[in-house]
Amino acid sequence: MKITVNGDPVEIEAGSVTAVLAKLGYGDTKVATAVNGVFVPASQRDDTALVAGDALEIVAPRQGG
Amino acid sequence: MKITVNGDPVEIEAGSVTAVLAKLGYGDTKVATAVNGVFVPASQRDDTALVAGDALEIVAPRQGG
Amino acid sequence: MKITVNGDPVEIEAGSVTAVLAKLGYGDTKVATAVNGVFVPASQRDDTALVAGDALEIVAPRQGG
Amino acid sequence: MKITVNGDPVEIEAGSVTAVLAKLGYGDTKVATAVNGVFVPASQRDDTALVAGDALEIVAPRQGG
Amino acid sequence: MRQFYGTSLATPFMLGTAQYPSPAILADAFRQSAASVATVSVRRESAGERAGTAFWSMIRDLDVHVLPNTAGCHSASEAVTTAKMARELFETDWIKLEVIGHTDSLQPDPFGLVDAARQLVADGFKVFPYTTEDVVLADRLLDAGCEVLMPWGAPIGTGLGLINPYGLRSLRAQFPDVPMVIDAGLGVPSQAAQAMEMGFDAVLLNTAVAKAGDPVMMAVAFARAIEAGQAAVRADPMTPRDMAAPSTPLIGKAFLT
Amino acid sequence: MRQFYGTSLATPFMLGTAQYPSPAILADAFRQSAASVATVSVRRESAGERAGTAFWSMIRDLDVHVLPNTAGCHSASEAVTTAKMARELFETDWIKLEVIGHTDSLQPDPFGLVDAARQLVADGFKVFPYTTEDVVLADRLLDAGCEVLMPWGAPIGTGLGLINPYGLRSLRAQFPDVPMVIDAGLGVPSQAAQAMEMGFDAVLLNTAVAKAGDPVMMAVAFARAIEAGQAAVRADPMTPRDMAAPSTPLIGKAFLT
Amino acid sequence: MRQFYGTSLATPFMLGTAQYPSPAILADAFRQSAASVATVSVRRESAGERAGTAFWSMIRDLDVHVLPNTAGCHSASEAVTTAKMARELFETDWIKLEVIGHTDSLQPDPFGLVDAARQLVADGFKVFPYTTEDVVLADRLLDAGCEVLMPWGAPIGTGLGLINPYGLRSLRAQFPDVPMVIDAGLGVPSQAAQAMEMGFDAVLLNTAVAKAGDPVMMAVAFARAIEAGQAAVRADPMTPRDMAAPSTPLIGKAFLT
Amino acid sequence: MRQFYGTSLATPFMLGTAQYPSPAILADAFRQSAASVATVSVRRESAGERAGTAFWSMIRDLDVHVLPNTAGCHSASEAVTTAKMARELFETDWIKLEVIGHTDSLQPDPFGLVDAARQLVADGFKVFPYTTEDVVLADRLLDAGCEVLMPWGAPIGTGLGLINPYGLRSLRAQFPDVPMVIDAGLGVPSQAAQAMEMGFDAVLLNTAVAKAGDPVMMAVAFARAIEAGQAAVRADPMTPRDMAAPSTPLIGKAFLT
Repeated sequence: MKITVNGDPVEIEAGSVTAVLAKLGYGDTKVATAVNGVFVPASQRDDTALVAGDALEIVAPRQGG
Repeated sequence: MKITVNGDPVEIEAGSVTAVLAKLGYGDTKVATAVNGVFVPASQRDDTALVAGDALEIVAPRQGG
Repeated sequence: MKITVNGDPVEIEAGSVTAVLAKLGYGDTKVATAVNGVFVPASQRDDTALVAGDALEIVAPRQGG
Repeated sequence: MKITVNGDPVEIEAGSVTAVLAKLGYGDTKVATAVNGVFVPASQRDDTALVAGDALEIVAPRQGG
Repeated sequence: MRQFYGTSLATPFMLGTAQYPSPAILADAFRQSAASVATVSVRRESAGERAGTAFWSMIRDLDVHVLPNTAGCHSASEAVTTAKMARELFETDWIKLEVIGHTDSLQPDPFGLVDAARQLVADGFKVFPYTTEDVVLADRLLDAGCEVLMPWGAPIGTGLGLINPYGLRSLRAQFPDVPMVIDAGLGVPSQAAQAMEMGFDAVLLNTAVAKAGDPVMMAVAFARAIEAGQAAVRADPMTPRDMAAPSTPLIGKAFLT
Repeated sequence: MRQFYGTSLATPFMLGTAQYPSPAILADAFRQSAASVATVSVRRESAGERAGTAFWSMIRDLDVHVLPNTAGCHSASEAVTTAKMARELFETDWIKLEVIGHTDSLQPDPFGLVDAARQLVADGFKVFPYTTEDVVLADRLLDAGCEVLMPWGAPIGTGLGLINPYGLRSLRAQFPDVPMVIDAGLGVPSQAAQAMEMGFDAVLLNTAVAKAGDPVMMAVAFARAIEAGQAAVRADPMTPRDMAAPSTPLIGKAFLT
Repeated sequence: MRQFYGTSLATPFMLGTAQYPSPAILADAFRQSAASVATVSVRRESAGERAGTAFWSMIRDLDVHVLPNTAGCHSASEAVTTAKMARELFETDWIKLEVIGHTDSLQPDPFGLVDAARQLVADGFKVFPYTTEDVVLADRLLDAGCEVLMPWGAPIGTGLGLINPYGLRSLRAQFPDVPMVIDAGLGVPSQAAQAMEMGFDAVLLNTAVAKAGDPVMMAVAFARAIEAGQAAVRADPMTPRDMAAPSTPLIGKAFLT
Repeated sequence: MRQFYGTSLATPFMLGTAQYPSPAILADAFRQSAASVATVSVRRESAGERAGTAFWSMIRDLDVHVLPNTAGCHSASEAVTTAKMARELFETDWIKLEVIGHTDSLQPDPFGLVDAARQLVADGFKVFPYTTEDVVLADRLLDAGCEVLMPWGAPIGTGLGLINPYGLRSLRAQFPDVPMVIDAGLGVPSQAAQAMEMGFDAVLLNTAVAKAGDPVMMAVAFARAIEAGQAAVRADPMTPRDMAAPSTPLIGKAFLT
């Protein structure tokens, strides 16, 4: 299916957020996620299925003011 | 019935806003009115009946900044 | 003799300030004069002789702030 | 003779600044002196005679801003 | 000069009508200053008092635009009802919208202000909102349908002048096409001239005139200052510079030493 | 309005004559602004040039008081000789005394200024010293026989306005009876109004008018601002306050909630 | 020193972590200035990038309180989602809430700010709202459950200092018991000292340190200035006066003329 | 840090010794603030009083540089005699030269100041003249042989801070190599930091510390502020800008709406 990951179009096999993160190669990187603008806690990534057209955001700690 | 007129308790015979204004002696004084915080246009004073406990406000032009 | 007039070297015949002004062609132009930094009133121009090396300043009204 | 010491009139026997300081009881107090507005260095107190009408100022260290 | 809801004002001077020593002095202040807008309010009238009628006829004789206010209102609904009563009494759809959010500073309440503005615009009012220099609030008021903004110079009645010139400049720059009136807080005419020089379109004040020793003369003083600031903008002022530059040319200076 | 050496000015506006786009614009600026004093200078004249005559007749036609300056002089003796030449040419004993002590800021030289002032007063001049806000220097100039002071607002030609209001206020307060003119440094009319509001008796400027996009309109703008500030002082302004105070009375406000 | 949500800070200095020449300089700036709070953000991470992990371990080594922000969010919902992601990543319920309403000035959006604050407080966050000096907005934020306020000194990154001291003083006076942090707009240490002298409880900045020629030295400079201002308040400053008063006693002065 | 007549000071903080609640508090203020220079005066001593000896031994124990003043002198000759008495008593050729020209403002007398400075330099003194921001006067003092200048921030004892920043900046810029001390008029530490940020080399004050509720804490506060300002100059501050600029990078921001 087609989704967007951090703004880029990606063709990937359907699955949970956890599965998609794994396929994308995030491994155990410390990230936080949101789908279609809604926060998905790590605890709910297994139970959150991504469907075609979903927008997945994957963020990590950065510098800030 | 008892109503308040410009904050003061008044004992007066029931009636329309027009009737009450007349009884209070406003005659043809140029005033604007509100009942219980809601504006009552001059055109609707005849049709607006006052009931016990109503708060009638009667205002006129004044200095302002 | 050599004198300087408004900063420029001038070769001119010796004489009074009045005579020099005339020779320089100021005619009746409204000017004020100073010789070697000292004011020479119009009334004293006839009696003020210029000698070689003198610095003659000739000024007139101008814009000012 | 009459002199003024720090602004006050004093009747005292004539003598040098050194002598007068001693008579006034300054002993070995660390002070600086001026007579009639003129500084008198410690080194010159012996040789500086006070005469009637002199104004002697005797100062010492104080707080300052 | 920018128009206010399609109206061109004869002068960019809006003047309040409160706190004058006498009605005669008030009228004289308007006549001699040529102020083009008078702010007014509505207040309780007792039977037979007829104070309103007297005041109203006096104002009408001034032959100026009347701008009723909602002074003292602390909620949107109060302000809306007051505006409606004012519209009926003064027969104008202009309203100076005040929704006070803070008693000590009489600061506008950004939230109640936008709420009331939206309701009044929907009801056909031409809203002149008394606001702060906040650009986001200004944006909301414009979204709500306001076509004029009236940012404060300083809190009402303080006479402190323009306390936040940087903020006012940013506001002016952000909405170059919106008519803006500096409303409240001015104490002396130079501050009104400064407001006009900053590009504001008009000035509204009351206390500084009414509470002056000579209100008529002070009204004229403000009128002159406002003209001065307005003309200055049109005349395109010099650019300030840090280093001095002689005004009298040095060239041709006599050498005298 | 205080007199300047016994002369009452029609308006407290003194205007320079340098740097205008054209003589016609200069003349128009004076006529429309009703400036009452024109500052002028003396500069070298070539034989047959007759520029001075043309300028002088133009100034005379303005029918204003003429105040010659000693602009560009860096020593007392230079200034004194220049003043004497100016007196002969302009047939006035008024002199705007400038003794420049610092080239970048064109700041007056306190020492040369007092020296020149003393010499000129002794020679019968009516001296208008261009000075700073320094109260001790002011005292010396008054001792020297000056009956007018002309403190700067800011360095000549900067257009920065009144850079040291505290110092200028102290100077004004220290010599309440001395006529004082704010001379130089102003850029926009509000600054001239402020100077008058502070109690100064007149304003002298040049660059802000001559270098404006429209010098005539700017001259008028300054004239209005000066009137405004002068009237404000007479009208006795309100006292500024830190806390807000409603202009529209709260009493009688309808209770609507 | 007031507490922030029950936490006492070792120093009232909050420092940003962006724009430093290098991580080493950033770490050194924190260590040498003893800043007690570090602001951070969340940004997109690519697979295998692991930049977040590196940054996060570096911050953890600083052993300071971490205050994540919602920088760049222009709506309440965006800010709320960002806050939740930040809480999970940084394992703290502290959030510096930014809801930007105006791109040029980066001014907070009063409406979105209150909306987001309400949602976040309900969700258990300890909200540090980046706000203006608006007292009514402050009141709304406190109603929404904020226990700290972070008014701006000037727009983010300008280094202009406290552009509206009057407004900030009014805000401070209006809520004497609320911990307040001056956040953004400072350029030099004297401005941080001034903020503390005005009674604010802490200062938060980033650009002025990170963009200084020597960020570490500048961080220390700000730390000293903040200490200075804080101590000044405790030491009870003299009251300023308009007239001079000798510090050295006149009594006992020798009469020498 | 620039040297003062060849002497490098441990800290750029000069502190007065007058008006303290007690000698113990005075001593503590010096010790805890590490002020490096103490100003003192000479006053009349009565026979047997020995107050001078006690004070002097206390000052000596502080182990700081001593800078005697000529406070209260209104003429050059008075100041010169006072300086000579001070040199003998304090065994130093340093002298803070005060020649007061105006009683209300305690403003220096430019004329007497230069006269006295010339005499004292000729007599071997190292003169620290208390002066104004006047650049021409500064030039004269340097001509007279002064190698240090001490411009006022505001009139002595007012605590108003730097009343003429433009003038002080011009002075600093005009003589980049001359050690300059801001002397008098400061009220709070932020003003001292500002003075150092402007490039001045040291700060001298007395009243703001001695008259604070807690003089020792206030002395420390000023010491910190002076360090802050000094470090800020070395650290090369950011350039202020009118428009905002985000500190947190926008790049990588999650898209959440």
